[in-house]
Amino acid sequence: MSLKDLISPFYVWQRAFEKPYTQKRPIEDRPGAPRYRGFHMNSEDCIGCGTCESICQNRAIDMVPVEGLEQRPGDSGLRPRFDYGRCCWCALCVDICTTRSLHLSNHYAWVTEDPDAFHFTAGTDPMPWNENSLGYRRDDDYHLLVHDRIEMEMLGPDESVRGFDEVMKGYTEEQAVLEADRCVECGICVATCPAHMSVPDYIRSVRKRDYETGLRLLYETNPFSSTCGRICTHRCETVCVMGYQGDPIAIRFLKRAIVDRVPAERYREILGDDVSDNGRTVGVIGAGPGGMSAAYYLRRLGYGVTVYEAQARAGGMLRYGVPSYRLPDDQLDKDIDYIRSLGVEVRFNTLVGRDVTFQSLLDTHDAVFLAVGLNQPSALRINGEEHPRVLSGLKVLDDVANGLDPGIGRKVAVIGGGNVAMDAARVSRRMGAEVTVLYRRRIEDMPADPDEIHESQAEGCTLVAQAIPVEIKPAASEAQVTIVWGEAEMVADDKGGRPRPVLQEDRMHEETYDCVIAAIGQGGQIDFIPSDYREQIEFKWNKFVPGDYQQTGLAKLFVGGDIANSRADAISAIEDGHHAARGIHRFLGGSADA
Amino acid sequence: MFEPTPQVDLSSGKYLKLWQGPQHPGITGNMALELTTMGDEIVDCKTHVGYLHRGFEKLMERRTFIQNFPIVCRIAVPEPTFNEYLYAAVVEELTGIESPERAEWIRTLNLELMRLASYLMWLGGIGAAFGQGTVYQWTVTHRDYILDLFEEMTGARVYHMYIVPGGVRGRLPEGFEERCNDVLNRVEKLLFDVEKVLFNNFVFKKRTKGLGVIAPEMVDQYGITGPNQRAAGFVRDLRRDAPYLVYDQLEFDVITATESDAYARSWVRYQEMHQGIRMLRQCLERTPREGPFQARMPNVLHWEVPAGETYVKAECTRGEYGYYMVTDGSEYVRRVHVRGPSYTHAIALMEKLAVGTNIADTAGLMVSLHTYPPEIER
Amino acid sequence: MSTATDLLERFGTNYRISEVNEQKADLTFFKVPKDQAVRLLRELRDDAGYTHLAFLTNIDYIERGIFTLNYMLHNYDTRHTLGMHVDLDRDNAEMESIHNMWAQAATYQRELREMYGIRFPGSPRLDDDFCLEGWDQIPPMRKEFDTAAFSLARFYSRDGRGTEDPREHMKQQLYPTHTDDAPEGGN
Amino acid sequence: MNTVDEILDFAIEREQQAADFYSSLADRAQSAWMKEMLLSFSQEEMRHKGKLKSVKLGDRLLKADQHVQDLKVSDYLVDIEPTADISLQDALIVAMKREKAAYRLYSDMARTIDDPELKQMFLGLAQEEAKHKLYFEVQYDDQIMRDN
Repeated sequence: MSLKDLISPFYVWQRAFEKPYTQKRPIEDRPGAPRYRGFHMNSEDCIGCGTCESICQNRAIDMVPVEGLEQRPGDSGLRPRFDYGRCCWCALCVDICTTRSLHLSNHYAWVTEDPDAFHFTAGTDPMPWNENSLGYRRDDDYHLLVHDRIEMEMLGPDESVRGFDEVMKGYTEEQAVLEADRCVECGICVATCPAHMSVPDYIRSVRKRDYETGLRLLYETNPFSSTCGRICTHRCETVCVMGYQGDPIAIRFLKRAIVDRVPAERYREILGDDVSDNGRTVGVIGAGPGGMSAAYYLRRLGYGVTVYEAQARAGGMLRYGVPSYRLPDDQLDKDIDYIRSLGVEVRFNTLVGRDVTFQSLLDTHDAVFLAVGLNQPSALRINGEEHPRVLSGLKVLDDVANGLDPGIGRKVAVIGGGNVAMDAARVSRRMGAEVTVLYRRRIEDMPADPDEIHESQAEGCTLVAQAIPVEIKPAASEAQVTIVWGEAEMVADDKGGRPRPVLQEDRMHEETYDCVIAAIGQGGQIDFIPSDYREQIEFKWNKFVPGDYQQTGLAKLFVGGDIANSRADAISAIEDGHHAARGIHRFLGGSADA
Repeated sequence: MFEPTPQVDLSSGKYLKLWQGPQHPGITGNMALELTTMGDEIVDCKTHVGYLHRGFEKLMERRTFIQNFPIVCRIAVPEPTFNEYLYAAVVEELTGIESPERAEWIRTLNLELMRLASYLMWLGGIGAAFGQGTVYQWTVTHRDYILDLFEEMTGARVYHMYIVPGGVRGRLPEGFEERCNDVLNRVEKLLFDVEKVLFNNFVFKKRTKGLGVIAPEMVDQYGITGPNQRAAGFVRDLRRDAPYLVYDQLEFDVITATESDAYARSWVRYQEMHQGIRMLRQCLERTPREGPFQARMPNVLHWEVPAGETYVKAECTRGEYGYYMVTDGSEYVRRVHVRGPSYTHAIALMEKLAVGTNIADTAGLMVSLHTYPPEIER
Repeated sequence: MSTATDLLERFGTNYRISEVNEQKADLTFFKVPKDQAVRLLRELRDDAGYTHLAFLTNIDYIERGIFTLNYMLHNYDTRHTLGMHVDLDRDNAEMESIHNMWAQAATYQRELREMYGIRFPGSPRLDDDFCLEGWDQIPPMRKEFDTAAFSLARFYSRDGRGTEDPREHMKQQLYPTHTDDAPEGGN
Repeated sequence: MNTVDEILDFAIEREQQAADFYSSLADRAQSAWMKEMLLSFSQEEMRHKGKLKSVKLGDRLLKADQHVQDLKVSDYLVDIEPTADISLQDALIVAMKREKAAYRLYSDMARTIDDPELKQMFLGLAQEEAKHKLYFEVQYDDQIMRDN
């Protein structure tokens, strides 16, 4: 010990003259740091996917309905409610939020006498911090989810245009697992899928590489899984929560990833479909996706099913309207053959009304399911359309599907913007033609799948948007035809419909082609139904309006598919078939639990 | 090695059973010492824990890998960051994820800032334990300045939840460097003050010199690590011996002493604070301002970590802090064991060192070992 | 790293060493039978420089009916760590005590006794409560102990809690007749 | 037609004729859904008639200052001869063209007349017909030109 040690501590007195450290809370306000993790806020972007609830390690979050907030496709109508008796302010819910609607404010002090006030729905309950602009937000460069879709190998446009080989190669197992891994399993998509497939569940089975479970899940609602895994309109992906900050999950292709890995021979064993006869029969009109789907589920319930098909092969529009580079024949056959293998009888080349009467079907069967689809191409109804070089898109695709030469020539104009138009264009490219697509509206208005639009462009089709055909004229050569079209301006529809094109008469064009392929839409044909019966059935415009379970006013008749819904896609037809099968089963005295 | 409890006859009137704790000044968390005294001399000491047992290791077996990240920080209240780092590191090793360089620098900055904050709190504790309450007020205030920095960097003052498997949760805020340097300067100034009023204080010297001497041969027998070990003359520091993060790129000295008493241990820690400030200044200068701070992660909601096991350790203020993890390929961990240095320092070592000291010095002895009860119980 | 391999080979003549896993350059795991474990520990400590017992813990493999003890040893000279595994019968878990080799081992053994029910005969204060004063359930770290069920049975939940699954909620609201439990009488 | 009432009576009569046209077509239609469709067209015309009647009674005014969008859908479509097996597409074309003809008629009359009050009335009627045409054009756009 030294003298220094004795004196040194008195140094402390120097501090007595310094400003004190203490802050006068609450007299002086001290806001939290700009990143402070304070109380929860939720913006209107929330869609109630519940991913915050899934990640919360404290189970502090409940998803609850909010008064005045309606559920709709893509929004569950639920909102997260926070229990501050459990919350630890880790903000994982903010990090994982798929829409980035959830934030924490920098508000950290709140006094109230009511302990239940600390149990509130963020964003919708009036909390004092709702207008705070500071607080914890996920950094742009920090992610707990994978936002980019795993790319699928596909034929390059140079290669794809040379033949009818399937363009999309399908995921490898590793790719599929990685893509499936991106899914947050919220299930928002299930409501939007027309067939309400168990999307999160089968995606999980891909992730777990459990394809048998996957196949069983697919077949619960969709016996056209190989087909839909390729050409489904994938409405589910439009609401996929992963789409808010990145790419939606490739739900369609993950379905394909399952069926691609299960050989057809094993279907029966895996699905364990029991087909003991219950002694009753159902007639199905049309072997398209709707009819065959109904046939499958009816057969599983023990009904004897006879399908009446006008064409020589089953599949309907999938067979004759979808080219093989999108849906190879053998893949469609895989689905259809399995359904037939359960004992579903398909009578080919049997047109109801010509080869067999509608009445006889009603007499023979306990119920009838009608899904004849839309197979009558709409006419252009412009002058000169009867020119022999004006072809129908459906006819061209039909010919190609049947191995016939549609005789399109080297320079082709396609009119329309739907999938039929895109397919007609791409088929024409494959036959070596130079293709121009004329469409009345904008490219973003095209009803065709975006993939189809992009691929057709990549393959060298020229898309001319806002082009309205007004007249067809003979050309100098008989093998050619001239089309007159005018440019269109888009005008808004004040009643809320899609924008409408209006012809600009001062901007007209004329061009000569080897042929014009019209693909502007289709209608249905049900003249085979006797008029007495028709009186009992409700129609709207050119479609059936079925009641619950797809039943019509003619009690024995159930309808579905393109002719009975406005969506006009395969998956909706498949669901109609499934739903009708349940309805028929109920109608015939069974339970709806099928 | 193991010394049996002396058999004392309490009814003889010579002995007194005295409970110190579970509330201790100078100790973070609750723990009790059951002292048997004769006069004011301690003849036996038993450490009692269990006041803070929250079953973290069990909780972690029932949560997914990302869900564990917010709870690990709670294992050591004054030093949550080491848990965050080690948890992240152990998961990264088992998954093969590599955190980017920028994140490694930010993590180092975090850990050293945490070390400084933790030492400041300890410094207050050791001062208070020997009657120097003013030191406690100074240092805890300065710790708060560091907590302000944590608040703006991580969004929270104590449970930062900032170091996440794969990297860190965000970039450094604008102007952080300047404010951090300012705080470092203030702390440095404070340290010189503390040296004058505490380490040069004859009362403090008199009471701590010769108190709780750890003989060198005890070090491995008792599993002693950190400053307690270095004060006994061992030049062992994981930051130098098994460098993690960016410690191999930082200049610092491993501080040692030879007396191995309470004063030597305190002096080692005091000097390590200066080394910490030195490292922090290097970090502030060299932390990359650009580039990713998080590795590409899988979807954490159903994150399956491949089967395996490993042990990752780091030099925390108290010594070897480590995470041992066994995984089985599922979305849940099979087993996590958290190795905290207080486990042996506060029980086996304290029970040994307390014997022969007097009642007034037990709190100071305890603080000189620098123990955190929550990391014992986990 | 060759030091670990060499070392284990050296001991391999006298000990039944298996499942060697070189996790990283400075960390190797291996397994040794229960009856040889403490003898090997002593040899590692006294002859091979593994003087530091970092910790001792246990892993529950309930599906295989075993506990696996892990003794984590460190050699300060080579800076190498060894994890020694010893399998115990889960239903009759007992292990030789090492409280005489490392002072802190008694605490670990006491904790393992409390948390897993493993007996270490001779270990001081083995049956004293460690963390769990007044515990009346099975040792809680055993996998069969269900913490969620325990807290549900012991504590009450806050009123007004309750959650909806988004998918199920949308199903009930948007397409009830498409569910398998659709109400009867839809027609 | 020299008075407002006379003009309105003429217009009301025309709407009745249109309604009769669709209902007689509906009677002959083979397809049940076309029958229903044509009846709905007929009802649409009856609604127009009702509206004009209330104008005549002074219950509402006919405005002529509104801009009605002309989608020009029907301009280049071929003329259709209504038959018993008329399709939806053709029925809509017929309807559009009829409304367009009516619009032309009133517009022409408004041009040739000098009396400002009567002129205003014809312009108002022309606008009404333009609205009817727009209705059918939108239906054609939505139902027939789905893919175009």
